[in-house]
Amino acid sequence: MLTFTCPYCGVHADETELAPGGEAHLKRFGPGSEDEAFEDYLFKRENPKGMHFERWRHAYGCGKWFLAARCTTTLEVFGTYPAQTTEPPQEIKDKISGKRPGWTWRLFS
Amino acid sequence: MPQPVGGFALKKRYSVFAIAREAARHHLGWERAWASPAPKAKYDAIIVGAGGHGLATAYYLGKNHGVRNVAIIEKGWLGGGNTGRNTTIIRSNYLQDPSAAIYEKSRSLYEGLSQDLNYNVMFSPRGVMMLAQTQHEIRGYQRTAYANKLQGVDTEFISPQRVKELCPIMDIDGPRYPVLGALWQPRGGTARHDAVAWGYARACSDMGMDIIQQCEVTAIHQSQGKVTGVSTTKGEISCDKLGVVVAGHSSVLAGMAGFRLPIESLALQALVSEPIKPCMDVVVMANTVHGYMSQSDKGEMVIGGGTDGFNNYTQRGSFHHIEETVRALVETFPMISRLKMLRQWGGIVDMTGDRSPIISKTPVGNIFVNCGWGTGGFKAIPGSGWAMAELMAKGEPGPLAAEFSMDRFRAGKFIDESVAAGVAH
Amino acid sequence: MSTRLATGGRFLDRARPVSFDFNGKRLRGLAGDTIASALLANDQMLVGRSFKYHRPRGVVASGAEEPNGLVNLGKGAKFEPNQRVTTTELFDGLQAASQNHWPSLEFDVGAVNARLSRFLPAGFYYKMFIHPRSFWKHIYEPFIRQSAGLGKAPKDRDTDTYEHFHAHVDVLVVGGGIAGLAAAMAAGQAGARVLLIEQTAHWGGRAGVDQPQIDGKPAQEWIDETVAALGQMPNVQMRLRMMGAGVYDHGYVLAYEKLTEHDPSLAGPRQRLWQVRTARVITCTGAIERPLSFAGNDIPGVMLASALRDYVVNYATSAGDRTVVVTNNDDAYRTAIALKAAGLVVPCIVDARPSPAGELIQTAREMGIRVEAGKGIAKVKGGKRVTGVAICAQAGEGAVLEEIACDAVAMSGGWSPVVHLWSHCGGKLVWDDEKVMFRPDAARGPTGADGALFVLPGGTANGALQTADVLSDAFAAGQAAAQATGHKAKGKAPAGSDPAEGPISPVWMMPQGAGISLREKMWLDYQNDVKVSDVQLAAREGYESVEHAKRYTTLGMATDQGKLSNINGLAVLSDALGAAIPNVGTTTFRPPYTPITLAAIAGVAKGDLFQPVRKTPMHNWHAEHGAEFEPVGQWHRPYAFVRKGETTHDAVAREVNNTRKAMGLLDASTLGKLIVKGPDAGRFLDMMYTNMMSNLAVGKCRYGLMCSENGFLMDDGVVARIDEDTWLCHTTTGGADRVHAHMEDWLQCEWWDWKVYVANVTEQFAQVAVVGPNARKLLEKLGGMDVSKETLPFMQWADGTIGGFDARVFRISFSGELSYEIAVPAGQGLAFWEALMAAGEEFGVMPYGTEALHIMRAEKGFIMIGDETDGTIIPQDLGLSWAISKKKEDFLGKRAQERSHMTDPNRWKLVGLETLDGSVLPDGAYAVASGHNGNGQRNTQGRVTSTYMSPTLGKGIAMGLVLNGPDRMGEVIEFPKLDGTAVQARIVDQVFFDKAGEKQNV
Amino acid sequence: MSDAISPIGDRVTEAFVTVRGMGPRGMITVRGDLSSSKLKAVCTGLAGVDFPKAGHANCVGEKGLCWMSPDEVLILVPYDQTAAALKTLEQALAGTHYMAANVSDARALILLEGAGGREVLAKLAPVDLHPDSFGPGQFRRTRLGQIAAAFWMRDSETFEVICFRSVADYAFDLLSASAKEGPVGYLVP
Ligand SMILES: Cc1cc2nc3c(=O)[nH]c(=O)nc-3n(C[C@H](O)[C@H](O)[C@H](O)COP(=O)(O)OP(=O)(O)OC[C@H]3O[C@@H](n4cnc5c(N)ncnc54)[C@H](O)[C@@H]3O)c2cc1C
Ligand SMILES: NC(=O)c1ccc[n+]([C@@H]2O[C@H](COP(=O)([O-])OP(=O)(O)OC[C@H]3O[C@@H](n4cnc5c(N)ncnc54)[C@H](O)[C@@H]3O)[C@@H](O)[C@H]2O)c1
Ligand SMILES: Cc1cc2nc3c(=O)[nH]c(=O)nc-3n(C[C@H](O)[C@H](O)[C@H](O)COP(=O)(O)O)c2cc1C
Ligand SMILES: [Zn+2]
Repeated sequence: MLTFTCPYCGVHADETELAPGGEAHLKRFGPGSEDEAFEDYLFKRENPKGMHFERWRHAYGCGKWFLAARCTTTLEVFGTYPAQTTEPPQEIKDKISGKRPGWTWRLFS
Repeated sequence: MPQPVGGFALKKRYSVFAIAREAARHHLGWERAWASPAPKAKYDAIIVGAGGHGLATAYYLGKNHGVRNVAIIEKGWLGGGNTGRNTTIIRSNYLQDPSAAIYEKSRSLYEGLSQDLNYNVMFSPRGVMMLAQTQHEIRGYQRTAYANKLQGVDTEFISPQRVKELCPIMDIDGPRYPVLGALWQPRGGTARHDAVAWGYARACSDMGMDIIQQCEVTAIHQSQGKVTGVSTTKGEISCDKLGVVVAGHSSVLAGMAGFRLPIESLALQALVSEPIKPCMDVVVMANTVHGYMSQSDKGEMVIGGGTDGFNNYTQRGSFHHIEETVRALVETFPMISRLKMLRQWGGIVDMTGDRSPIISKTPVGNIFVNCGWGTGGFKAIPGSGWAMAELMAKGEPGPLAAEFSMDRFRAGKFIDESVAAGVAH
Repeated sequence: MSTRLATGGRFLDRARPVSFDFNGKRLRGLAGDTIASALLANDQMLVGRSFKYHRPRGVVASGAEEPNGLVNLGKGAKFEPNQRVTTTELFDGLQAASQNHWPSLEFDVGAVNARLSRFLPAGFYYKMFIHPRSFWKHIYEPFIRQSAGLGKAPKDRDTDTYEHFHAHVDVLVVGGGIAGLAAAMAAGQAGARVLLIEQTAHWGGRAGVDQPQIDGKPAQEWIDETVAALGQMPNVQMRLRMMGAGVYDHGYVLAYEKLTEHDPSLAGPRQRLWQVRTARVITCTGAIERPLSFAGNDIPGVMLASALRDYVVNYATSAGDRTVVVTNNDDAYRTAIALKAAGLVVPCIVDARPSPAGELIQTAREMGIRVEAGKGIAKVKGGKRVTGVAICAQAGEGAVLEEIACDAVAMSGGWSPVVHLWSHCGGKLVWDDEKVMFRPDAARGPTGADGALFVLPGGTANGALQTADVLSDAFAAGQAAAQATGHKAKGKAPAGSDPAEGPISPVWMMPQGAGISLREKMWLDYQNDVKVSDVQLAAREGYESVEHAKRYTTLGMATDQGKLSNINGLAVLSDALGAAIPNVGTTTFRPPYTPITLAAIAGVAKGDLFQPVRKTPMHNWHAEHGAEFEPVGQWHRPYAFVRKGETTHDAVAREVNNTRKAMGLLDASTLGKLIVKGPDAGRFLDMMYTNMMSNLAVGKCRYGLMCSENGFLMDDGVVARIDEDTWLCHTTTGGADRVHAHMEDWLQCEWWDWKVYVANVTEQFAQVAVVGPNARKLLEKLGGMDVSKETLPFMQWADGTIGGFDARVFRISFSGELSYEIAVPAGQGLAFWEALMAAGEEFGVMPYGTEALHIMRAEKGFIMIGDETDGTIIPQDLGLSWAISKKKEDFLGKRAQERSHMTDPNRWKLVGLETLDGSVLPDGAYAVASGHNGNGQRNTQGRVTSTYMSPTLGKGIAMGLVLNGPDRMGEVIEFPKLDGTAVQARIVDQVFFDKAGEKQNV
Repeated sequence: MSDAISPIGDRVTEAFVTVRGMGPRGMITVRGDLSSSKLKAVCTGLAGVDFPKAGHANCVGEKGLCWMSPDEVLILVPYDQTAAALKTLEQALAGTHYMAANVSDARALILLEGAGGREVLAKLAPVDLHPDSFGPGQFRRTRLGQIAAAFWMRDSETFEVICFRSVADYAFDLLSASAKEGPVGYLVP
């Protein structure tokens, strides 16, 4: 039963107030893109055993989508941040590095 | 039956006579069901993952294709993944042709599996019903019934009265979602999940295959685009072919081989009640309200529901899914209200983009994957093993596996079962 | 014999006798009894039968760990199987019956299994019942199933109520023994918000029985003072009869409170399920005593030493007159001392250790109790009740040295900390060789959302056994938890003292060298009948992992979840494997700690509150006018308005005919209504819909299709342009929330720099479709705005008033008739509907439901999301290419629709279907093609998506997807039915009625 | 024009907490830049209260402002003043990027009267309702059982709860059932 702090309204929300939204930082590929790129974007997932970046919506609250850095084996949350970004904030990356030196996720590390 | 191969003697057969004989000497004479050997330096084929699918793959590699220099490598204890923690529903009333084909093959193999393996897997064809509780579900299940007819799957759309006869403890007149009918597969049922893994393991061991437990694959080696072997916690092992059959860990193994899969690992939970005297002789799935239930041969009500929505490798889930499932079933079966939940647990299921499995070649030569069975692959174990063994042995899929290749995602050629208003267990 | 003692009993109220029923016998007990203590007081030692062999079973324990004492409790709606007698408080009129026997507890036919037990070792069924195959279903399995289960299945509907409660605390302390009290005190004094819960009806735990000294006073005094002091703290809450059931990730704890079942005179819910969010959990859950494995240790009268002591001290109940104590540790001497002090006979303490020498041993000896050191029990004598024990040297093979007559045996194999809650979320254990126990490994505990340890064990639950250690450990845990939640630790730990104890010695089998025939009589799991020999068999057969051994033997899988048997079982397993205990490890601890009712999990959500029903403003009117409702999502929509004497089918036909001939009203309030506004709204909608929406003129409407990014059709509806930067999008009934979320998703996560706001105003409006040739007449009669063809042509909308109601009128049609959809504020919906009905009477108005709606749209060949689509259909399949803008570079789904399978010319396409005989095609039927595929399945070439008996045309009409369908007009294809016959149908145009659209464009 | 009917009407459940269905209330959802002084001014002008900070509501009588999200505020006014208020908004904000929608009829309002209101809600919402954590002035959007809802405290003994109109009966029945089951004795002594 996860909890996250919504970065928009500050509510420490219960999982039952949230809607999960899968992997974060997907880059959209539209018409004209390569088959492979499009397939990757729609289906291929990091699904890591360890550090992950994912989307949640504060569905029963302020209605905003936010992103979270969470470990899929310990369920530790390293931080949440607004969805209007293409990259996790440095502060969160640093926090992860402090505890999981050498981590990588897609292009981030 | 497995044939003895050079140097390997068939194990003593299990039978009532064997039991009687052993009883006389206090059961001190039983031999090991499977050996626990150290890994050899090289095998013709390595299967990663000694779940039902991995073991069945090995078994049919030996039985159907004569490939017996095989190791099955398991990071924990064999059968300890989803095979050892599922709600054991077996049915084949799927809508789409490729699904119906492989699940029906599987179901029919289950019918003779105890004899085939000389291990009682307690396949119980007690009948599975999927309740229709909305007009939409009626239509979906009727469509499935028509499809099944042409696919050679024996199903029937039955009336609420017949539902009540088959399952008297159900409240078919519930105020919220009265039962409007059901898709009934009389030869669906359940099996003893652990026994399926153990029976296959015993038969594989009997063929001279090595089941290596407590041994985790940590790297996959390749040369010139082809697999050459694996690193494990028990050392390096070479192989000509590699079958990756690790369910929830498929993405991890694919990562080792350098490719990604259209898979997400999610927790799926189940629970059992305390055991009570037999009161329910069929398996019931109620998809509108999200719950399914059967009674085990020991008397517990075995209950399951939906998956969590986030990636998770912990074998624990969120309680609100249990709450939702239990709520649904108390409403459907009011008499279970005062029964108690004895134990709840979770498993890591591997969900694909279209919720159908993958039995496929991969970007790396001689690496084959079998995964994506998600919430519903227990029923598929024999059929999937059969199809995967064929793929591994021949290097090309046979008709059962053909449609389940992973390039279907690129083409947009999904095998989508959710369309028949069903969840997939 | 077991009996009630004349004096004593901490929990008893001797002034309040109660009477109760056991197996139809009327028995007497006292307020404060549990069923177990009352049964013992009535000399009812035999309480049930075991699962597999139907062995006689007596109470062994005094708490939650009890494996044997399970009863069918209550009658009718209150009936409940498998109720544990040691934790069920007695009340006047209680009815209990023992389980798993026939015809009676004393004479049980099933007991023949015990005689056959030689043939039924662990895993026997995997080896038997294999041949012949057909026997399994009809003979073997029915036989096995007949012997399944313990308690009876309830029959009636539960009439009690249940509820949930959410609590948020800094520190949750589970367990109200002295450890829990000390931990709560530490956290409470520091100022943390604390909740302390105890599963029984009493505070104090074991210390109340053993009475060590705390802070220089008898424990009871300290307990009473501490409970009172905690009760005074505003930041501390304390609750009894509340069990910590499960610890879940991120500090979520499930707790189960029993409110009324111990006292039927109380009102209110029976149980309350607490969902606690806590920063820290302190588990002060104590320890559970382990049985010893000796032959006959399952005979009624063999009990845990601590339990015998509990019954004497708490309930003034003796389990026997002569009790032999058998132990490997000092604590059991307390039982001998307590029994002796109560005037009972303790013929002998059999101690497996060669030279026991603690203070307690001294005391026992001084009291004149005989101590036999280095000895064990070779065998317990008796059948349904202990009659004596044979003792032997512990070191040997069991040669009998002496027989001692007795009617009870008190056994103690040491203590196992209750680590369940610590372990639920991944807390690991460490094996303590000295104390012979698994205890929490502080270095590998469960971590929470912040990565820090969030479960802290305290007291005996953390492996401390001496009172002094228990208190200091728990107090420290309380302080640590308070500090972790931002409070400053205060105060100091209470000081405890009790007699010094000598070391325990591990004893996993008695005697150490017991042969197979003894091992076959040593029970590990009493309920599931798992014996030492079974675990050894599992090891021998290769079921070496502790998890395999568990599943193969069923050890620890019974309703007590192995609270008594697990550690003993794994010790036997490790011995059989020649491995160290910590290398074998334990099985996984899973919630709940003890079983909780499914009803409590469901809470109030049953009957009317099972799920929300969404109602339109006119819902009650519909219900009063014969509506048969259909759930659509959570909405309830009228399927048809059935009149007296009509079938549903008649009603539907009448509604269709009337609407086509005169006029019908449809409650369309459930259709989704989304306002999309902003300078970038047009551009945004161009991405959302396959059509172009940015160029829609103000005042006009356009039918739009919405696809998922995966290319599949997900929703459709009419979009209206309200003003320069505002659009109103209609969605399907089920689609409003989904489409709204979909839009927000894209706006917030992809095009967050676009200036667009979306609002879901679905429920702000009641919407009524006024449909049929007389529609305009009705609106004109009500008056207020010009709804003429000229002013308000097809596919336009206008604001105004109708009959005095503020209305927005859309001229759109889903039926092919002259039709207006009129939105009014929801609060006026009912009044508006009634006004339409009243004014429409002269024009033949009738309400119609969703089925008539479906039929009329099918007659017109309109698609329906969920019928023609199923999540795998693209607009191109449905002949809707006209609604896919060719001009746009991009829209959601466009890229996906370029993939090879989507552009495959062999995709099935939508057509109309007409049976040759006018009958109705079966819904969902497939059209066959010749031959079979590679898997032996019949080839197909199409399927039915919608099919109805058309009341308008008097024949069956259908739509379906057919291979190359649009190119095969007139061709006849065959649809096999389930009964073996087949129907022939001709491929036709999908528009069956008014192809020219003459009726709607008037 | 006929009088608006509130979805719950005047249903009342008397228990340890009184659950009372309320008549219609004017509610306008405003989305826009909440930091804009123009927007703030018109909102505070209409509601007659200060602009609330995140997670808060300022309500006096039938009027008030509730902070819904970083770009959304809910204006409460007497029901019959809604249309006028909307006009005022439109005039004041014309030319800016904003949205104002009348949602008065889309919502239902329920009052919980009595000290135990905290416990009635805590039976249904996963929210910390301890007096130290939630009090007058605060505003919470969350779920009640299986539906979305929001609440704030009119005073220390009164909660105002809003939910969607279509589920008003469910919400009322749920709150009533919780009230009828009696106090828990946890948040309220
Ligand atoms: C709660 C629940 C209920 C379910 N109910 C049903 C049902 O009713 N009916 C149904 O048909 N299906 C059901 N399923 C699904 C079904 O259990 C699975 O689809 C099926 O068991 C998958 O089998 P498998 O052999 O592929 O995977 P598993 O049994 O999970 O085996 C995979 C094995 O791979 C091993 N492994 C992983 N990584 C490595 C590595 N690096 N090295 C070595 N070994 C590794 C794992 O330890 C594991 O043992 C359910 C699943 C769950 C969790
Ligand atoms: N010397 C020994 O061998 C020995 C062994 C055991 C205990 N003791 C003595 O017993 C006392 C133990 O004190 P303690 O407080 O640590 O343990 P305790 O056993 O006295 O108290 C634990 C309490 O927790 C409750 N509990 C357990 N699980 C629970 C759950 N899930 N939910 C709610 N309540 C739950 C139990 O009902 C019990 O009241 C000490 O005085 C200790 O010295 C001594
Ligand atoms: C069909 C089925 C029936 C089960 N019956 C029981 C049971 O009667 N008693 C029990 O303790 N556990 C039962 N379990 C649960 C297992 O004990 C265990 O929780 C599950 O296999 C997952 O393993 P884990 O909890 O060790 O991770 C059952 C599991 C399944 C799949
Ligand atoms: Zn938020």
